[in-house]
Amino acid sequence: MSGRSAGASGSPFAPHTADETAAMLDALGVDEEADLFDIPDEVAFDGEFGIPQRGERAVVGDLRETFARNDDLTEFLGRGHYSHYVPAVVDDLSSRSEFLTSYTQYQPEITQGFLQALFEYQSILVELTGLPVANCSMYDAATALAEAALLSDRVRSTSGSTVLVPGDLRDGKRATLDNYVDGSDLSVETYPYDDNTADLDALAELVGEDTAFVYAETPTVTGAIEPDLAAVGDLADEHDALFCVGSDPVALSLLEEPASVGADVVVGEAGVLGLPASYGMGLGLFACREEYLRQVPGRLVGESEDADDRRAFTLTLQTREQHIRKERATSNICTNQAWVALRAAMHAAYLGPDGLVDLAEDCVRDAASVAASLDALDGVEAPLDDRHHFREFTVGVDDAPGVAAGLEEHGFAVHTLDDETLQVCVTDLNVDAADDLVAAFAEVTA
Amino acid sequence: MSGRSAGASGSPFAPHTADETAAMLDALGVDEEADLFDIPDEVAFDGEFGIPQRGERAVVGDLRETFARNDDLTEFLGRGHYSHYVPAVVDDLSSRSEFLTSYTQYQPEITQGFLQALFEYQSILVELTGLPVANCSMYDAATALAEAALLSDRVRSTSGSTVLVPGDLRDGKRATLDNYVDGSDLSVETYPYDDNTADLDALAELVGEDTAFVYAETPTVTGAIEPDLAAVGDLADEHDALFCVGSDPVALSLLEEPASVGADVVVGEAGVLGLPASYGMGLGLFACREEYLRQVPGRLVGESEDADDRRAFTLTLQTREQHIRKERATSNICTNQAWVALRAAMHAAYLGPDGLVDLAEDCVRDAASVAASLDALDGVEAPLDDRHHFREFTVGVDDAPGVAAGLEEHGFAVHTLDDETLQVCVTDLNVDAADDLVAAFAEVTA
Amino acid sequence: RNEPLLSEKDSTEVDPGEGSALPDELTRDSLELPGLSEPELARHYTRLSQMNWSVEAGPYPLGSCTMKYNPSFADDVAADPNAAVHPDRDPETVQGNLELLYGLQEYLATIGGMDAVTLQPPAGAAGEFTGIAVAKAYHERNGNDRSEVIVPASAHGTNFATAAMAGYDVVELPSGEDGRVDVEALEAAVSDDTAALMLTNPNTVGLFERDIVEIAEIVHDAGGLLYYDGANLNALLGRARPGDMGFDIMHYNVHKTFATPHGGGGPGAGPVGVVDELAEFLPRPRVRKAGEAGRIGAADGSDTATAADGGALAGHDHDHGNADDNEEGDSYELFDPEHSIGKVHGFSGNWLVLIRAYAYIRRLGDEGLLDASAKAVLNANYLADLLDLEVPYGPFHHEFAATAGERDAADVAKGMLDYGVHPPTTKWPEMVPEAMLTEPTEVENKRSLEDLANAFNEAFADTDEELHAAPTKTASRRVDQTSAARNPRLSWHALDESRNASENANGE
Amino acid sequence: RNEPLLSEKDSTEVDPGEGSALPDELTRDSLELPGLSEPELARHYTRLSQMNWSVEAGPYPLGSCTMKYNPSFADDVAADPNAAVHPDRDPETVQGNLELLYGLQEYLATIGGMDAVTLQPPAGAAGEFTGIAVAKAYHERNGNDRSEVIVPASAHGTNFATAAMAGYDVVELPSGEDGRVDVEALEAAVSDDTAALMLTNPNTVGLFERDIVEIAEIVHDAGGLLYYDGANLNALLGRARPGDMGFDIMHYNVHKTFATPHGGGGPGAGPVGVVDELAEFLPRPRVRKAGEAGRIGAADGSDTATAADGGALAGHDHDHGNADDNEEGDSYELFDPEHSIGKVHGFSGNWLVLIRAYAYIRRLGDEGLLDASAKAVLNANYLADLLDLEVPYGPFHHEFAATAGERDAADVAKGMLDYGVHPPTTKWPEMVPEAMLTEPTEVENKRSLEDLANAFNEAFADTDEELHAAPTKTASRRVDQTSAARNPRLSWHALDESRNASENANGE
Repeated sequence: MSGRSAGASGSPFAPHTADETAAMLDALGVDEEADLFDIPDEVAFDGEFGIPQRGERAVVGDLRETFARNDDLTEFLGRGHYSHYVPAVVDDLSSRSEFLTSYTQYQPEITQGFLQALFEYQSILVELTGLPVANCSMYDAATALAEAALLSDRVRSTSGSTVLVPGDLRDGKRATLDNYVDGSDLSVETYPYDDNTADLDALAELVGEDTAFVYAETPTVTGAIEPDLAAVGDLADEHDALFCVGSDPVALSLLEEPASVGADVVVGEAGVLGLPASYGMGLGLFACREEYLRQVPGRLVGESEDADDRRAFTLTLQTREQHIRKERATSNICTNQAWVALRAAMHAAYLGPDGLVDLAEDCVRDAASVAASLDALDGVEAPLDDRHHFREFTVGVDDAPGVAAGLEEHGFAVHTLDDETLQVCVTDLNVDAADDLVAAFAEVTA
Repeated sequence: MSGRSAGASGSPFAPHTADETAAMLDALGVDEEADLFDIPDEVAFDGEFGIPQRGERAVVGDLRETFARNDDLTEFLGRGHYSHYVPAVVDDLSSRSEFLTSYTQYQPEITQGFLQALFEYQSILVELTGLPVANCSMYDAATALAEAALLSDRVRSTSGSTVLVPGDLRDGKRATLDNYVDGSDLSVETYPYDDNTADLDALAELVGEDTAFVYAETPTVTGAIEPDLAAVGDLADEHDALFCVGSDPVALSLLEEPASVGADVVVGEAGVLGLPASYGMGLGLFACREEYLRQVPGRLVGESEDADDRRAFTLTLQTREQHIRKERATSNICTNQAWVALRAAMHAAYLGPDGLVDLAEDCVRDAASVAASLDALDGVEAPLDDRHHFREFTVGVDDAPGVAAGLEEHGFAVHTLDDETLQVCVTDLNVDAADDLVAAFAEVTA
Repeated sequence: RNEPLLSEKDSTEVDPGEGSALPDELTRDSLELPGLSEPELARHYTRLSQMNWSVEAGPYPLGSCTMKYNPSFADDVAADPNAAVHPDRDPETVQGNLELLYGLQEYLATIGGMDAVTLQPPAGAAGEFTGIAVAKAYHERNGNDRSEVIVPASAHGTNFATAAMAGYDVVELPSGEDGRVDVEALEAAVSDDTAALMLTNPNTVGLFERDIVEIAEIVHDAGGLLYYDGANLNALLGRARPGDMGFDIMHYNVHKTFATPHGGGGPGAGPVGVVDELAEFLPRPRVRKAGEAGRIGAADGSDTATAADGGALAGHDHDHGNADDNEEGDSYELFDPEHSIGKVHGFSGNWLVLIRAYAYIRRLGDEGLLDASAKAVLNANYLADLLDLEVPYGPFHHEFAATAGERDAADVAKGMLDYGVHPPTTKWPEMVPEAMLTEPTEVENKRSLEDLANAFNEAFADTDEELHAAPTKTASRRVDQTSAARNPRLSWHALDESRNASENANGE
Repeated sequence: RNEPLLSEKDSTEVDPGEGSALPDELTRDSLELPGLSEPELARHYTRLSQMNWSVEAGPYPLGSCTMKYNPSFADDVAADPNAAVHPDRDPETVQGNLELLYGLQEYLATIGGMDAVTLQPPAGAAGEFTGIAVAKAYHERNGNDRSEVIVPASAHGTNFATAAMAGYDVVELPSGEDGRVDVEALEAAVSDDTAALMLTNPNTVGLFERDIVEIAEIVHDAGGLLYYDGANLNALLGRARPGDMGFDIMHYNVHKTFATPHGGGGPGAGPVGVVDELAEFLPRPRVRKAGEAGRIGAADGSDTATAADGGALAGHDHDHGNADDNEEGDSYELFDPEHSIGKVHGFSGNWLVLIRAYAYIRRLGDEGLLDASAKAVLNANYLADLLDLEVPYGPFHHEFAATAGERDAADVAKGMLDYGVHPPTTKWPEMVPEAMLTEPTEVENKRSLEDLANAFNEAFADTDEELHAAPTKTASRRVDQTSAARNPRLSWHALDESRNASENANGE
């Protein structure tokens, strides 16, 4: 039998035949690989992990069984993690090994493909946000928001140190933000919502000299579209605080671009394009004004020329980054979400501006339509505010946990916000089941 | 809205914007595409097919629903269509568009990759069969057998015109063979099996001056391994008839190579490597002796050199083929199963000789073991012959259709051969469920 | 640089008989093959792929091959594990498969104007063979012993080979001066011996056979059948149907017209459609809705179908109504046509290809199919208009045969390689000297066609010396085909032998 | 040739407000973006891919990056539609996800010799941040206000940046002459202000910190915690565990050690393991088996676990017994550690990456993991042995820092590009002049290493002129980084502006 098979008890991904291994050990003058290790006995591990080696078929079979243990529910869930239908060609192209198994573009001469794709991603975000600088990605919307707050600590023109965020901010964002600012001089405070969007009067009271950063979302965590984002921006501007807007690329295809309402930074979840439902995995959108360019966290791709004066792309302004600047870097981020950014750009280019706007418009219309259907039911009120909605809205019922449990039995998952409030999110992926959801609501609340 | 979207009611795969279409029409001096067609009114079609255009998501959803209507049975089915576990990497690599969407290698300078892969496939079959010539593929085992018979019509050294095949030949092969020889001078006759393999005495009686072609399978359609293939070959040889052996690459990894028992041609189903269960789609194996080289049907890839004297591959001996030789071609085959051949070669190279032999050995041992377990049941006899088996074997029961129906209710599919005979096929893909199958047999036959 | 052969990366000899459960006389003594680790395998085939042209690489205007873009979603659905079943399954347990096959039979019948369709033939040539076998069975059943099949000189080589394989004498019909069938020559050629005329329409230089109705009459009057080669159907989608022109039998190249991938040469699929009178001869089994048993061969479930048609062999009205009327509650069954020719494939043909074709037709619908032919024809005309090469015959549709004139068409093709495009089919059909048969399909846009035209014109303008030296920018330079054919080396075993032989020769 | 930008292929302006259900003041007036048909999209990204290096292209020996082969089957299981669920699902309805997460927590704890693991950090640097935040929370809860984190000069840049982000002053520790931690310098550096020492072992030139037990004692005696940067864990799999060396906190780079694809820069995942005493500070939520509620932070279900361990901060015996003891009947639940630092990601981290890591560990098992480190170290040593470049420090393990000496390491790297390999990490770590930090990983075989060595040696022997002119065989030649940074053009909008500006300038 061949040496390769003889080594089959080792790593299936180490391509050494027994003969090759022997020749290599021989060249190094050692008897076995263990002789090459310089580990003192006192810390050497001679135990076992107790993990058996398994064939590929067994592992695949096991995992398929494991995932089959998830209940098959039709999800009407959102609140920060949204999925739209991702065309098969995006999977196909992004899965090409040249993209998937490559790494950071330290050698631009042999990584022009990914560099150009990231440059295009940046460009799409520039168009969507109206801001001239967008980076190659943050981890997700929460860390993008947190990095934006830290940016304000580096660039703010006021002496303020307060970060103002909605009290209704999703916990995952707030808790991440709290951790990120913990090492800075910033502190986080909240402003209230009125009717599920910013209470401008209350905010006006709160914004002041100590304000470094004001964050507003549109759509908000309950899907409400801020009716007057510019007013929030004006309040921030009056006190030279950074104005940061949270949104996503689908919403931004339709909504007024943040730059035009005074946004200094835009953050959000760009994985609404290109990424299927993935248990919260995301793609942090980060764009800002040009004057903050050298304070931007994360990677940037820029245009340049090669030795033949042909257009070429390269990572640029790397002196902001940790591998050069160490503790004075703009962030510690290194590995990011580049591949997800690639997918988001592919998806955007597939849809084109019309497709994006159509998708966004459906997010408005479908939410309104499903809300109206629910509202028509006895004992159900939807939405619970007087706003326009994007994808999702709140629903009032008598016994929210009970209704949610009942819906689950009918095969539907919705959010339970409190004893009397549910939240429902409608996208192209579940809209065909919306009538069934409404029927289930009717049955459960009857 | 963009021209592309405006054209969205057309083909989504025609990339013309409305502006581009207009400019092109303008350049041609016509108002619309219809003006370019030269179709007389009397045969013009102005009806509708009644097929609505659907979005990608809808089509994918529809087809998933359609396939979900197949019952989820664990298959113990063989009889000519076998599947083994295909490693994920084979899917991944063969799905690369450079392979999948390319066509026949008419321009070798830009198709070296596929040409080399086919050359490697041919080489693997040469090793497995022991014969020096293997083509790039036939459609499946049935058409390969039929083409082999036609080959005997072109090259035979006798005046005979009888094609001798087992009476137990699978109907799909026999019926295809009958069609193919219908236009030749050949006629098909059968020889009997004894204990599920060739009845040598009877065969000796049948072979004679009028015999052009003798076909034997190992394993046979019921999984029996021919105990003395050489004896069949000798009978053919005595009368200068072509001796053709049917097998498959997994079986050939373990069994005596056909060339050494006198085979002039080897045919069979090579899709046992690389191809998942696919409702009978196949890959026709075709290999033969060197002296028939210029009579081989199908494509051949050969080594050559390029203008820089570097090794290069090319389709060769194309004067055998229909696009050059027209009605004097060795076959009408043009489009073949090249991509499946690519996958088979990948799978073989992944397994290596050890892996192939291990897999083949399992086909022998698992069949024997499951047969023994079934044989131990009251009222069940397995196998029904005294042969060694490869993958599959026959099973005797009192009421075969009833038992098969009962097994189906337990979630298993087996073959029903007649009122008292079933057939069971065991591979790496179902062997883990073999104990459950035996238990179901026990219950159903109790 | 070359990628080494698998056998040069690893070659291991094992003794399969050692420790086998089989007796020694049944096992082989040696098996020597490469065995690569997964990382090595991935690199090997990734590198090979990098030396291969594909639709995604750029224009692929091979005339008569219809190299369309193959949409990704169709690959996805073909990979659905629920579709991966064994062909011997009890039909009641694979209703999903049968529903799809039935639906595809319906779609194809409607698109071609045919009455009944078999999906079994695994390729276009297999479809031709099936169709001619059906014709033969029809004649034999009617007691007609006919011996000839007429094929235009410009036809695909498969037509000739198919007719010969089916045992017919081939009568070659010269082209008329206008590039179309010479009706007088046809009249002279037909006789009591005429089993069928095989025809492609538009023909292989892209021309519509304007006299098709007359042609059909001539053949039918002689008692022959009219066979339609579907290779060029992409030109006619939604605009003309072979059934309406008088064809009795046709095959569909789903890997051409319906955008299934060509896979480096295959698999494809070559379903065959026939008129009602021939349905009972189709290969077995076919699929029908349960309850349709009374209607011979009728694959359609529409009440408005062809029941009332007269004389299928002399023009008919194939109205399938809505081809898209599968309903969820329907169940399906297999049945054997009464006088079936038997089988042309061991099982049901190339299932994974048929899935894709069905998905594609469903995606495009009427509008998409109509637009596909519109843009395919627009593209061919726009491209030809930009060329410096003459196009002798027209008006053409989805493809045209330019002539390289004094230049060698194969050399011009090699020159084009250096401009980053795939050249057209060369030196065929023979009716055009130094032909460059070009079919851009609908998937190229204006800019892409202009780039392609530029490659054509630049190569056409190159000197003979430049063309002889071409290509220079490809993975391999000009490959010596003569050497390959003169001394065939068809396996790595042969390379070793060849090397040993030459070493021995040198050593002597 | 260059592939045009998306925006050069198509650019369409639309008015999103037109016909919108939203009032005008909420909608934008204009959106100008490319929209490509699927065939164009496929060609665009296929061509871009052809201008990109990958593991399948050839050797990718980037030091500290562990560019292993990423097995295909792991991609397949990550794409399982049943795994594609929303993070807010009722935990009882996603038991499959929780089972996998629990199992991965267990595997990682066992492999690292840790007691509790969080899978939330989406990257290595996020793991570092999580770990340091845990350390900070621990000290604060114990009433210790510590202000410094000690980082060796040779450490990864992320260590410095992380400590700073967490609000610590960074104390840089110079390397000893032997390339390892200078124990005396460490003794001088530690104090009541020392919150933690961050260490990589083997360090960034591949050396094992032989004095690790003494180092741990020094830090622990000062009341500090020991943080392990898992970037180099591939060297130690199955041979040494950070927990056994005295580390209190560690992160795992699953995209390095556990072969998940690097995706052109991400996503990765940076799970963090800690000793029992720190488990209650980990991010929320974590996963446990139902019924384990009594055991704070204990992710393992083994009876032989660390319950009896003394002094977690001063050496402990992390025996998880069999890490592979998930059973089908088990159910899982989420829980919040009592003093959790909160969250470091909006949801649960990079789920699609975690699936792959779990699948990889299950595939390899003990034997595979042990062999991975064996072959990674063998490969690094074999490669170094073949090089003409000096390697100043040793004995090294999975990576080594060769020095280009008088040559410019970045230039040598560019020269290597023309030999068809990816060069190593250059000019880092700084302790080695003109460093070429090289990590071949276990996926190269003997021949591949010899080819790589050849590329090194050939480039190293090239003249300065040749190196300055390199590369010549790549998609782009040497890219001007200075121009990119001096005049940043970061979007196609900027290109237009830049073009307009230059046209205006020329016009004046």
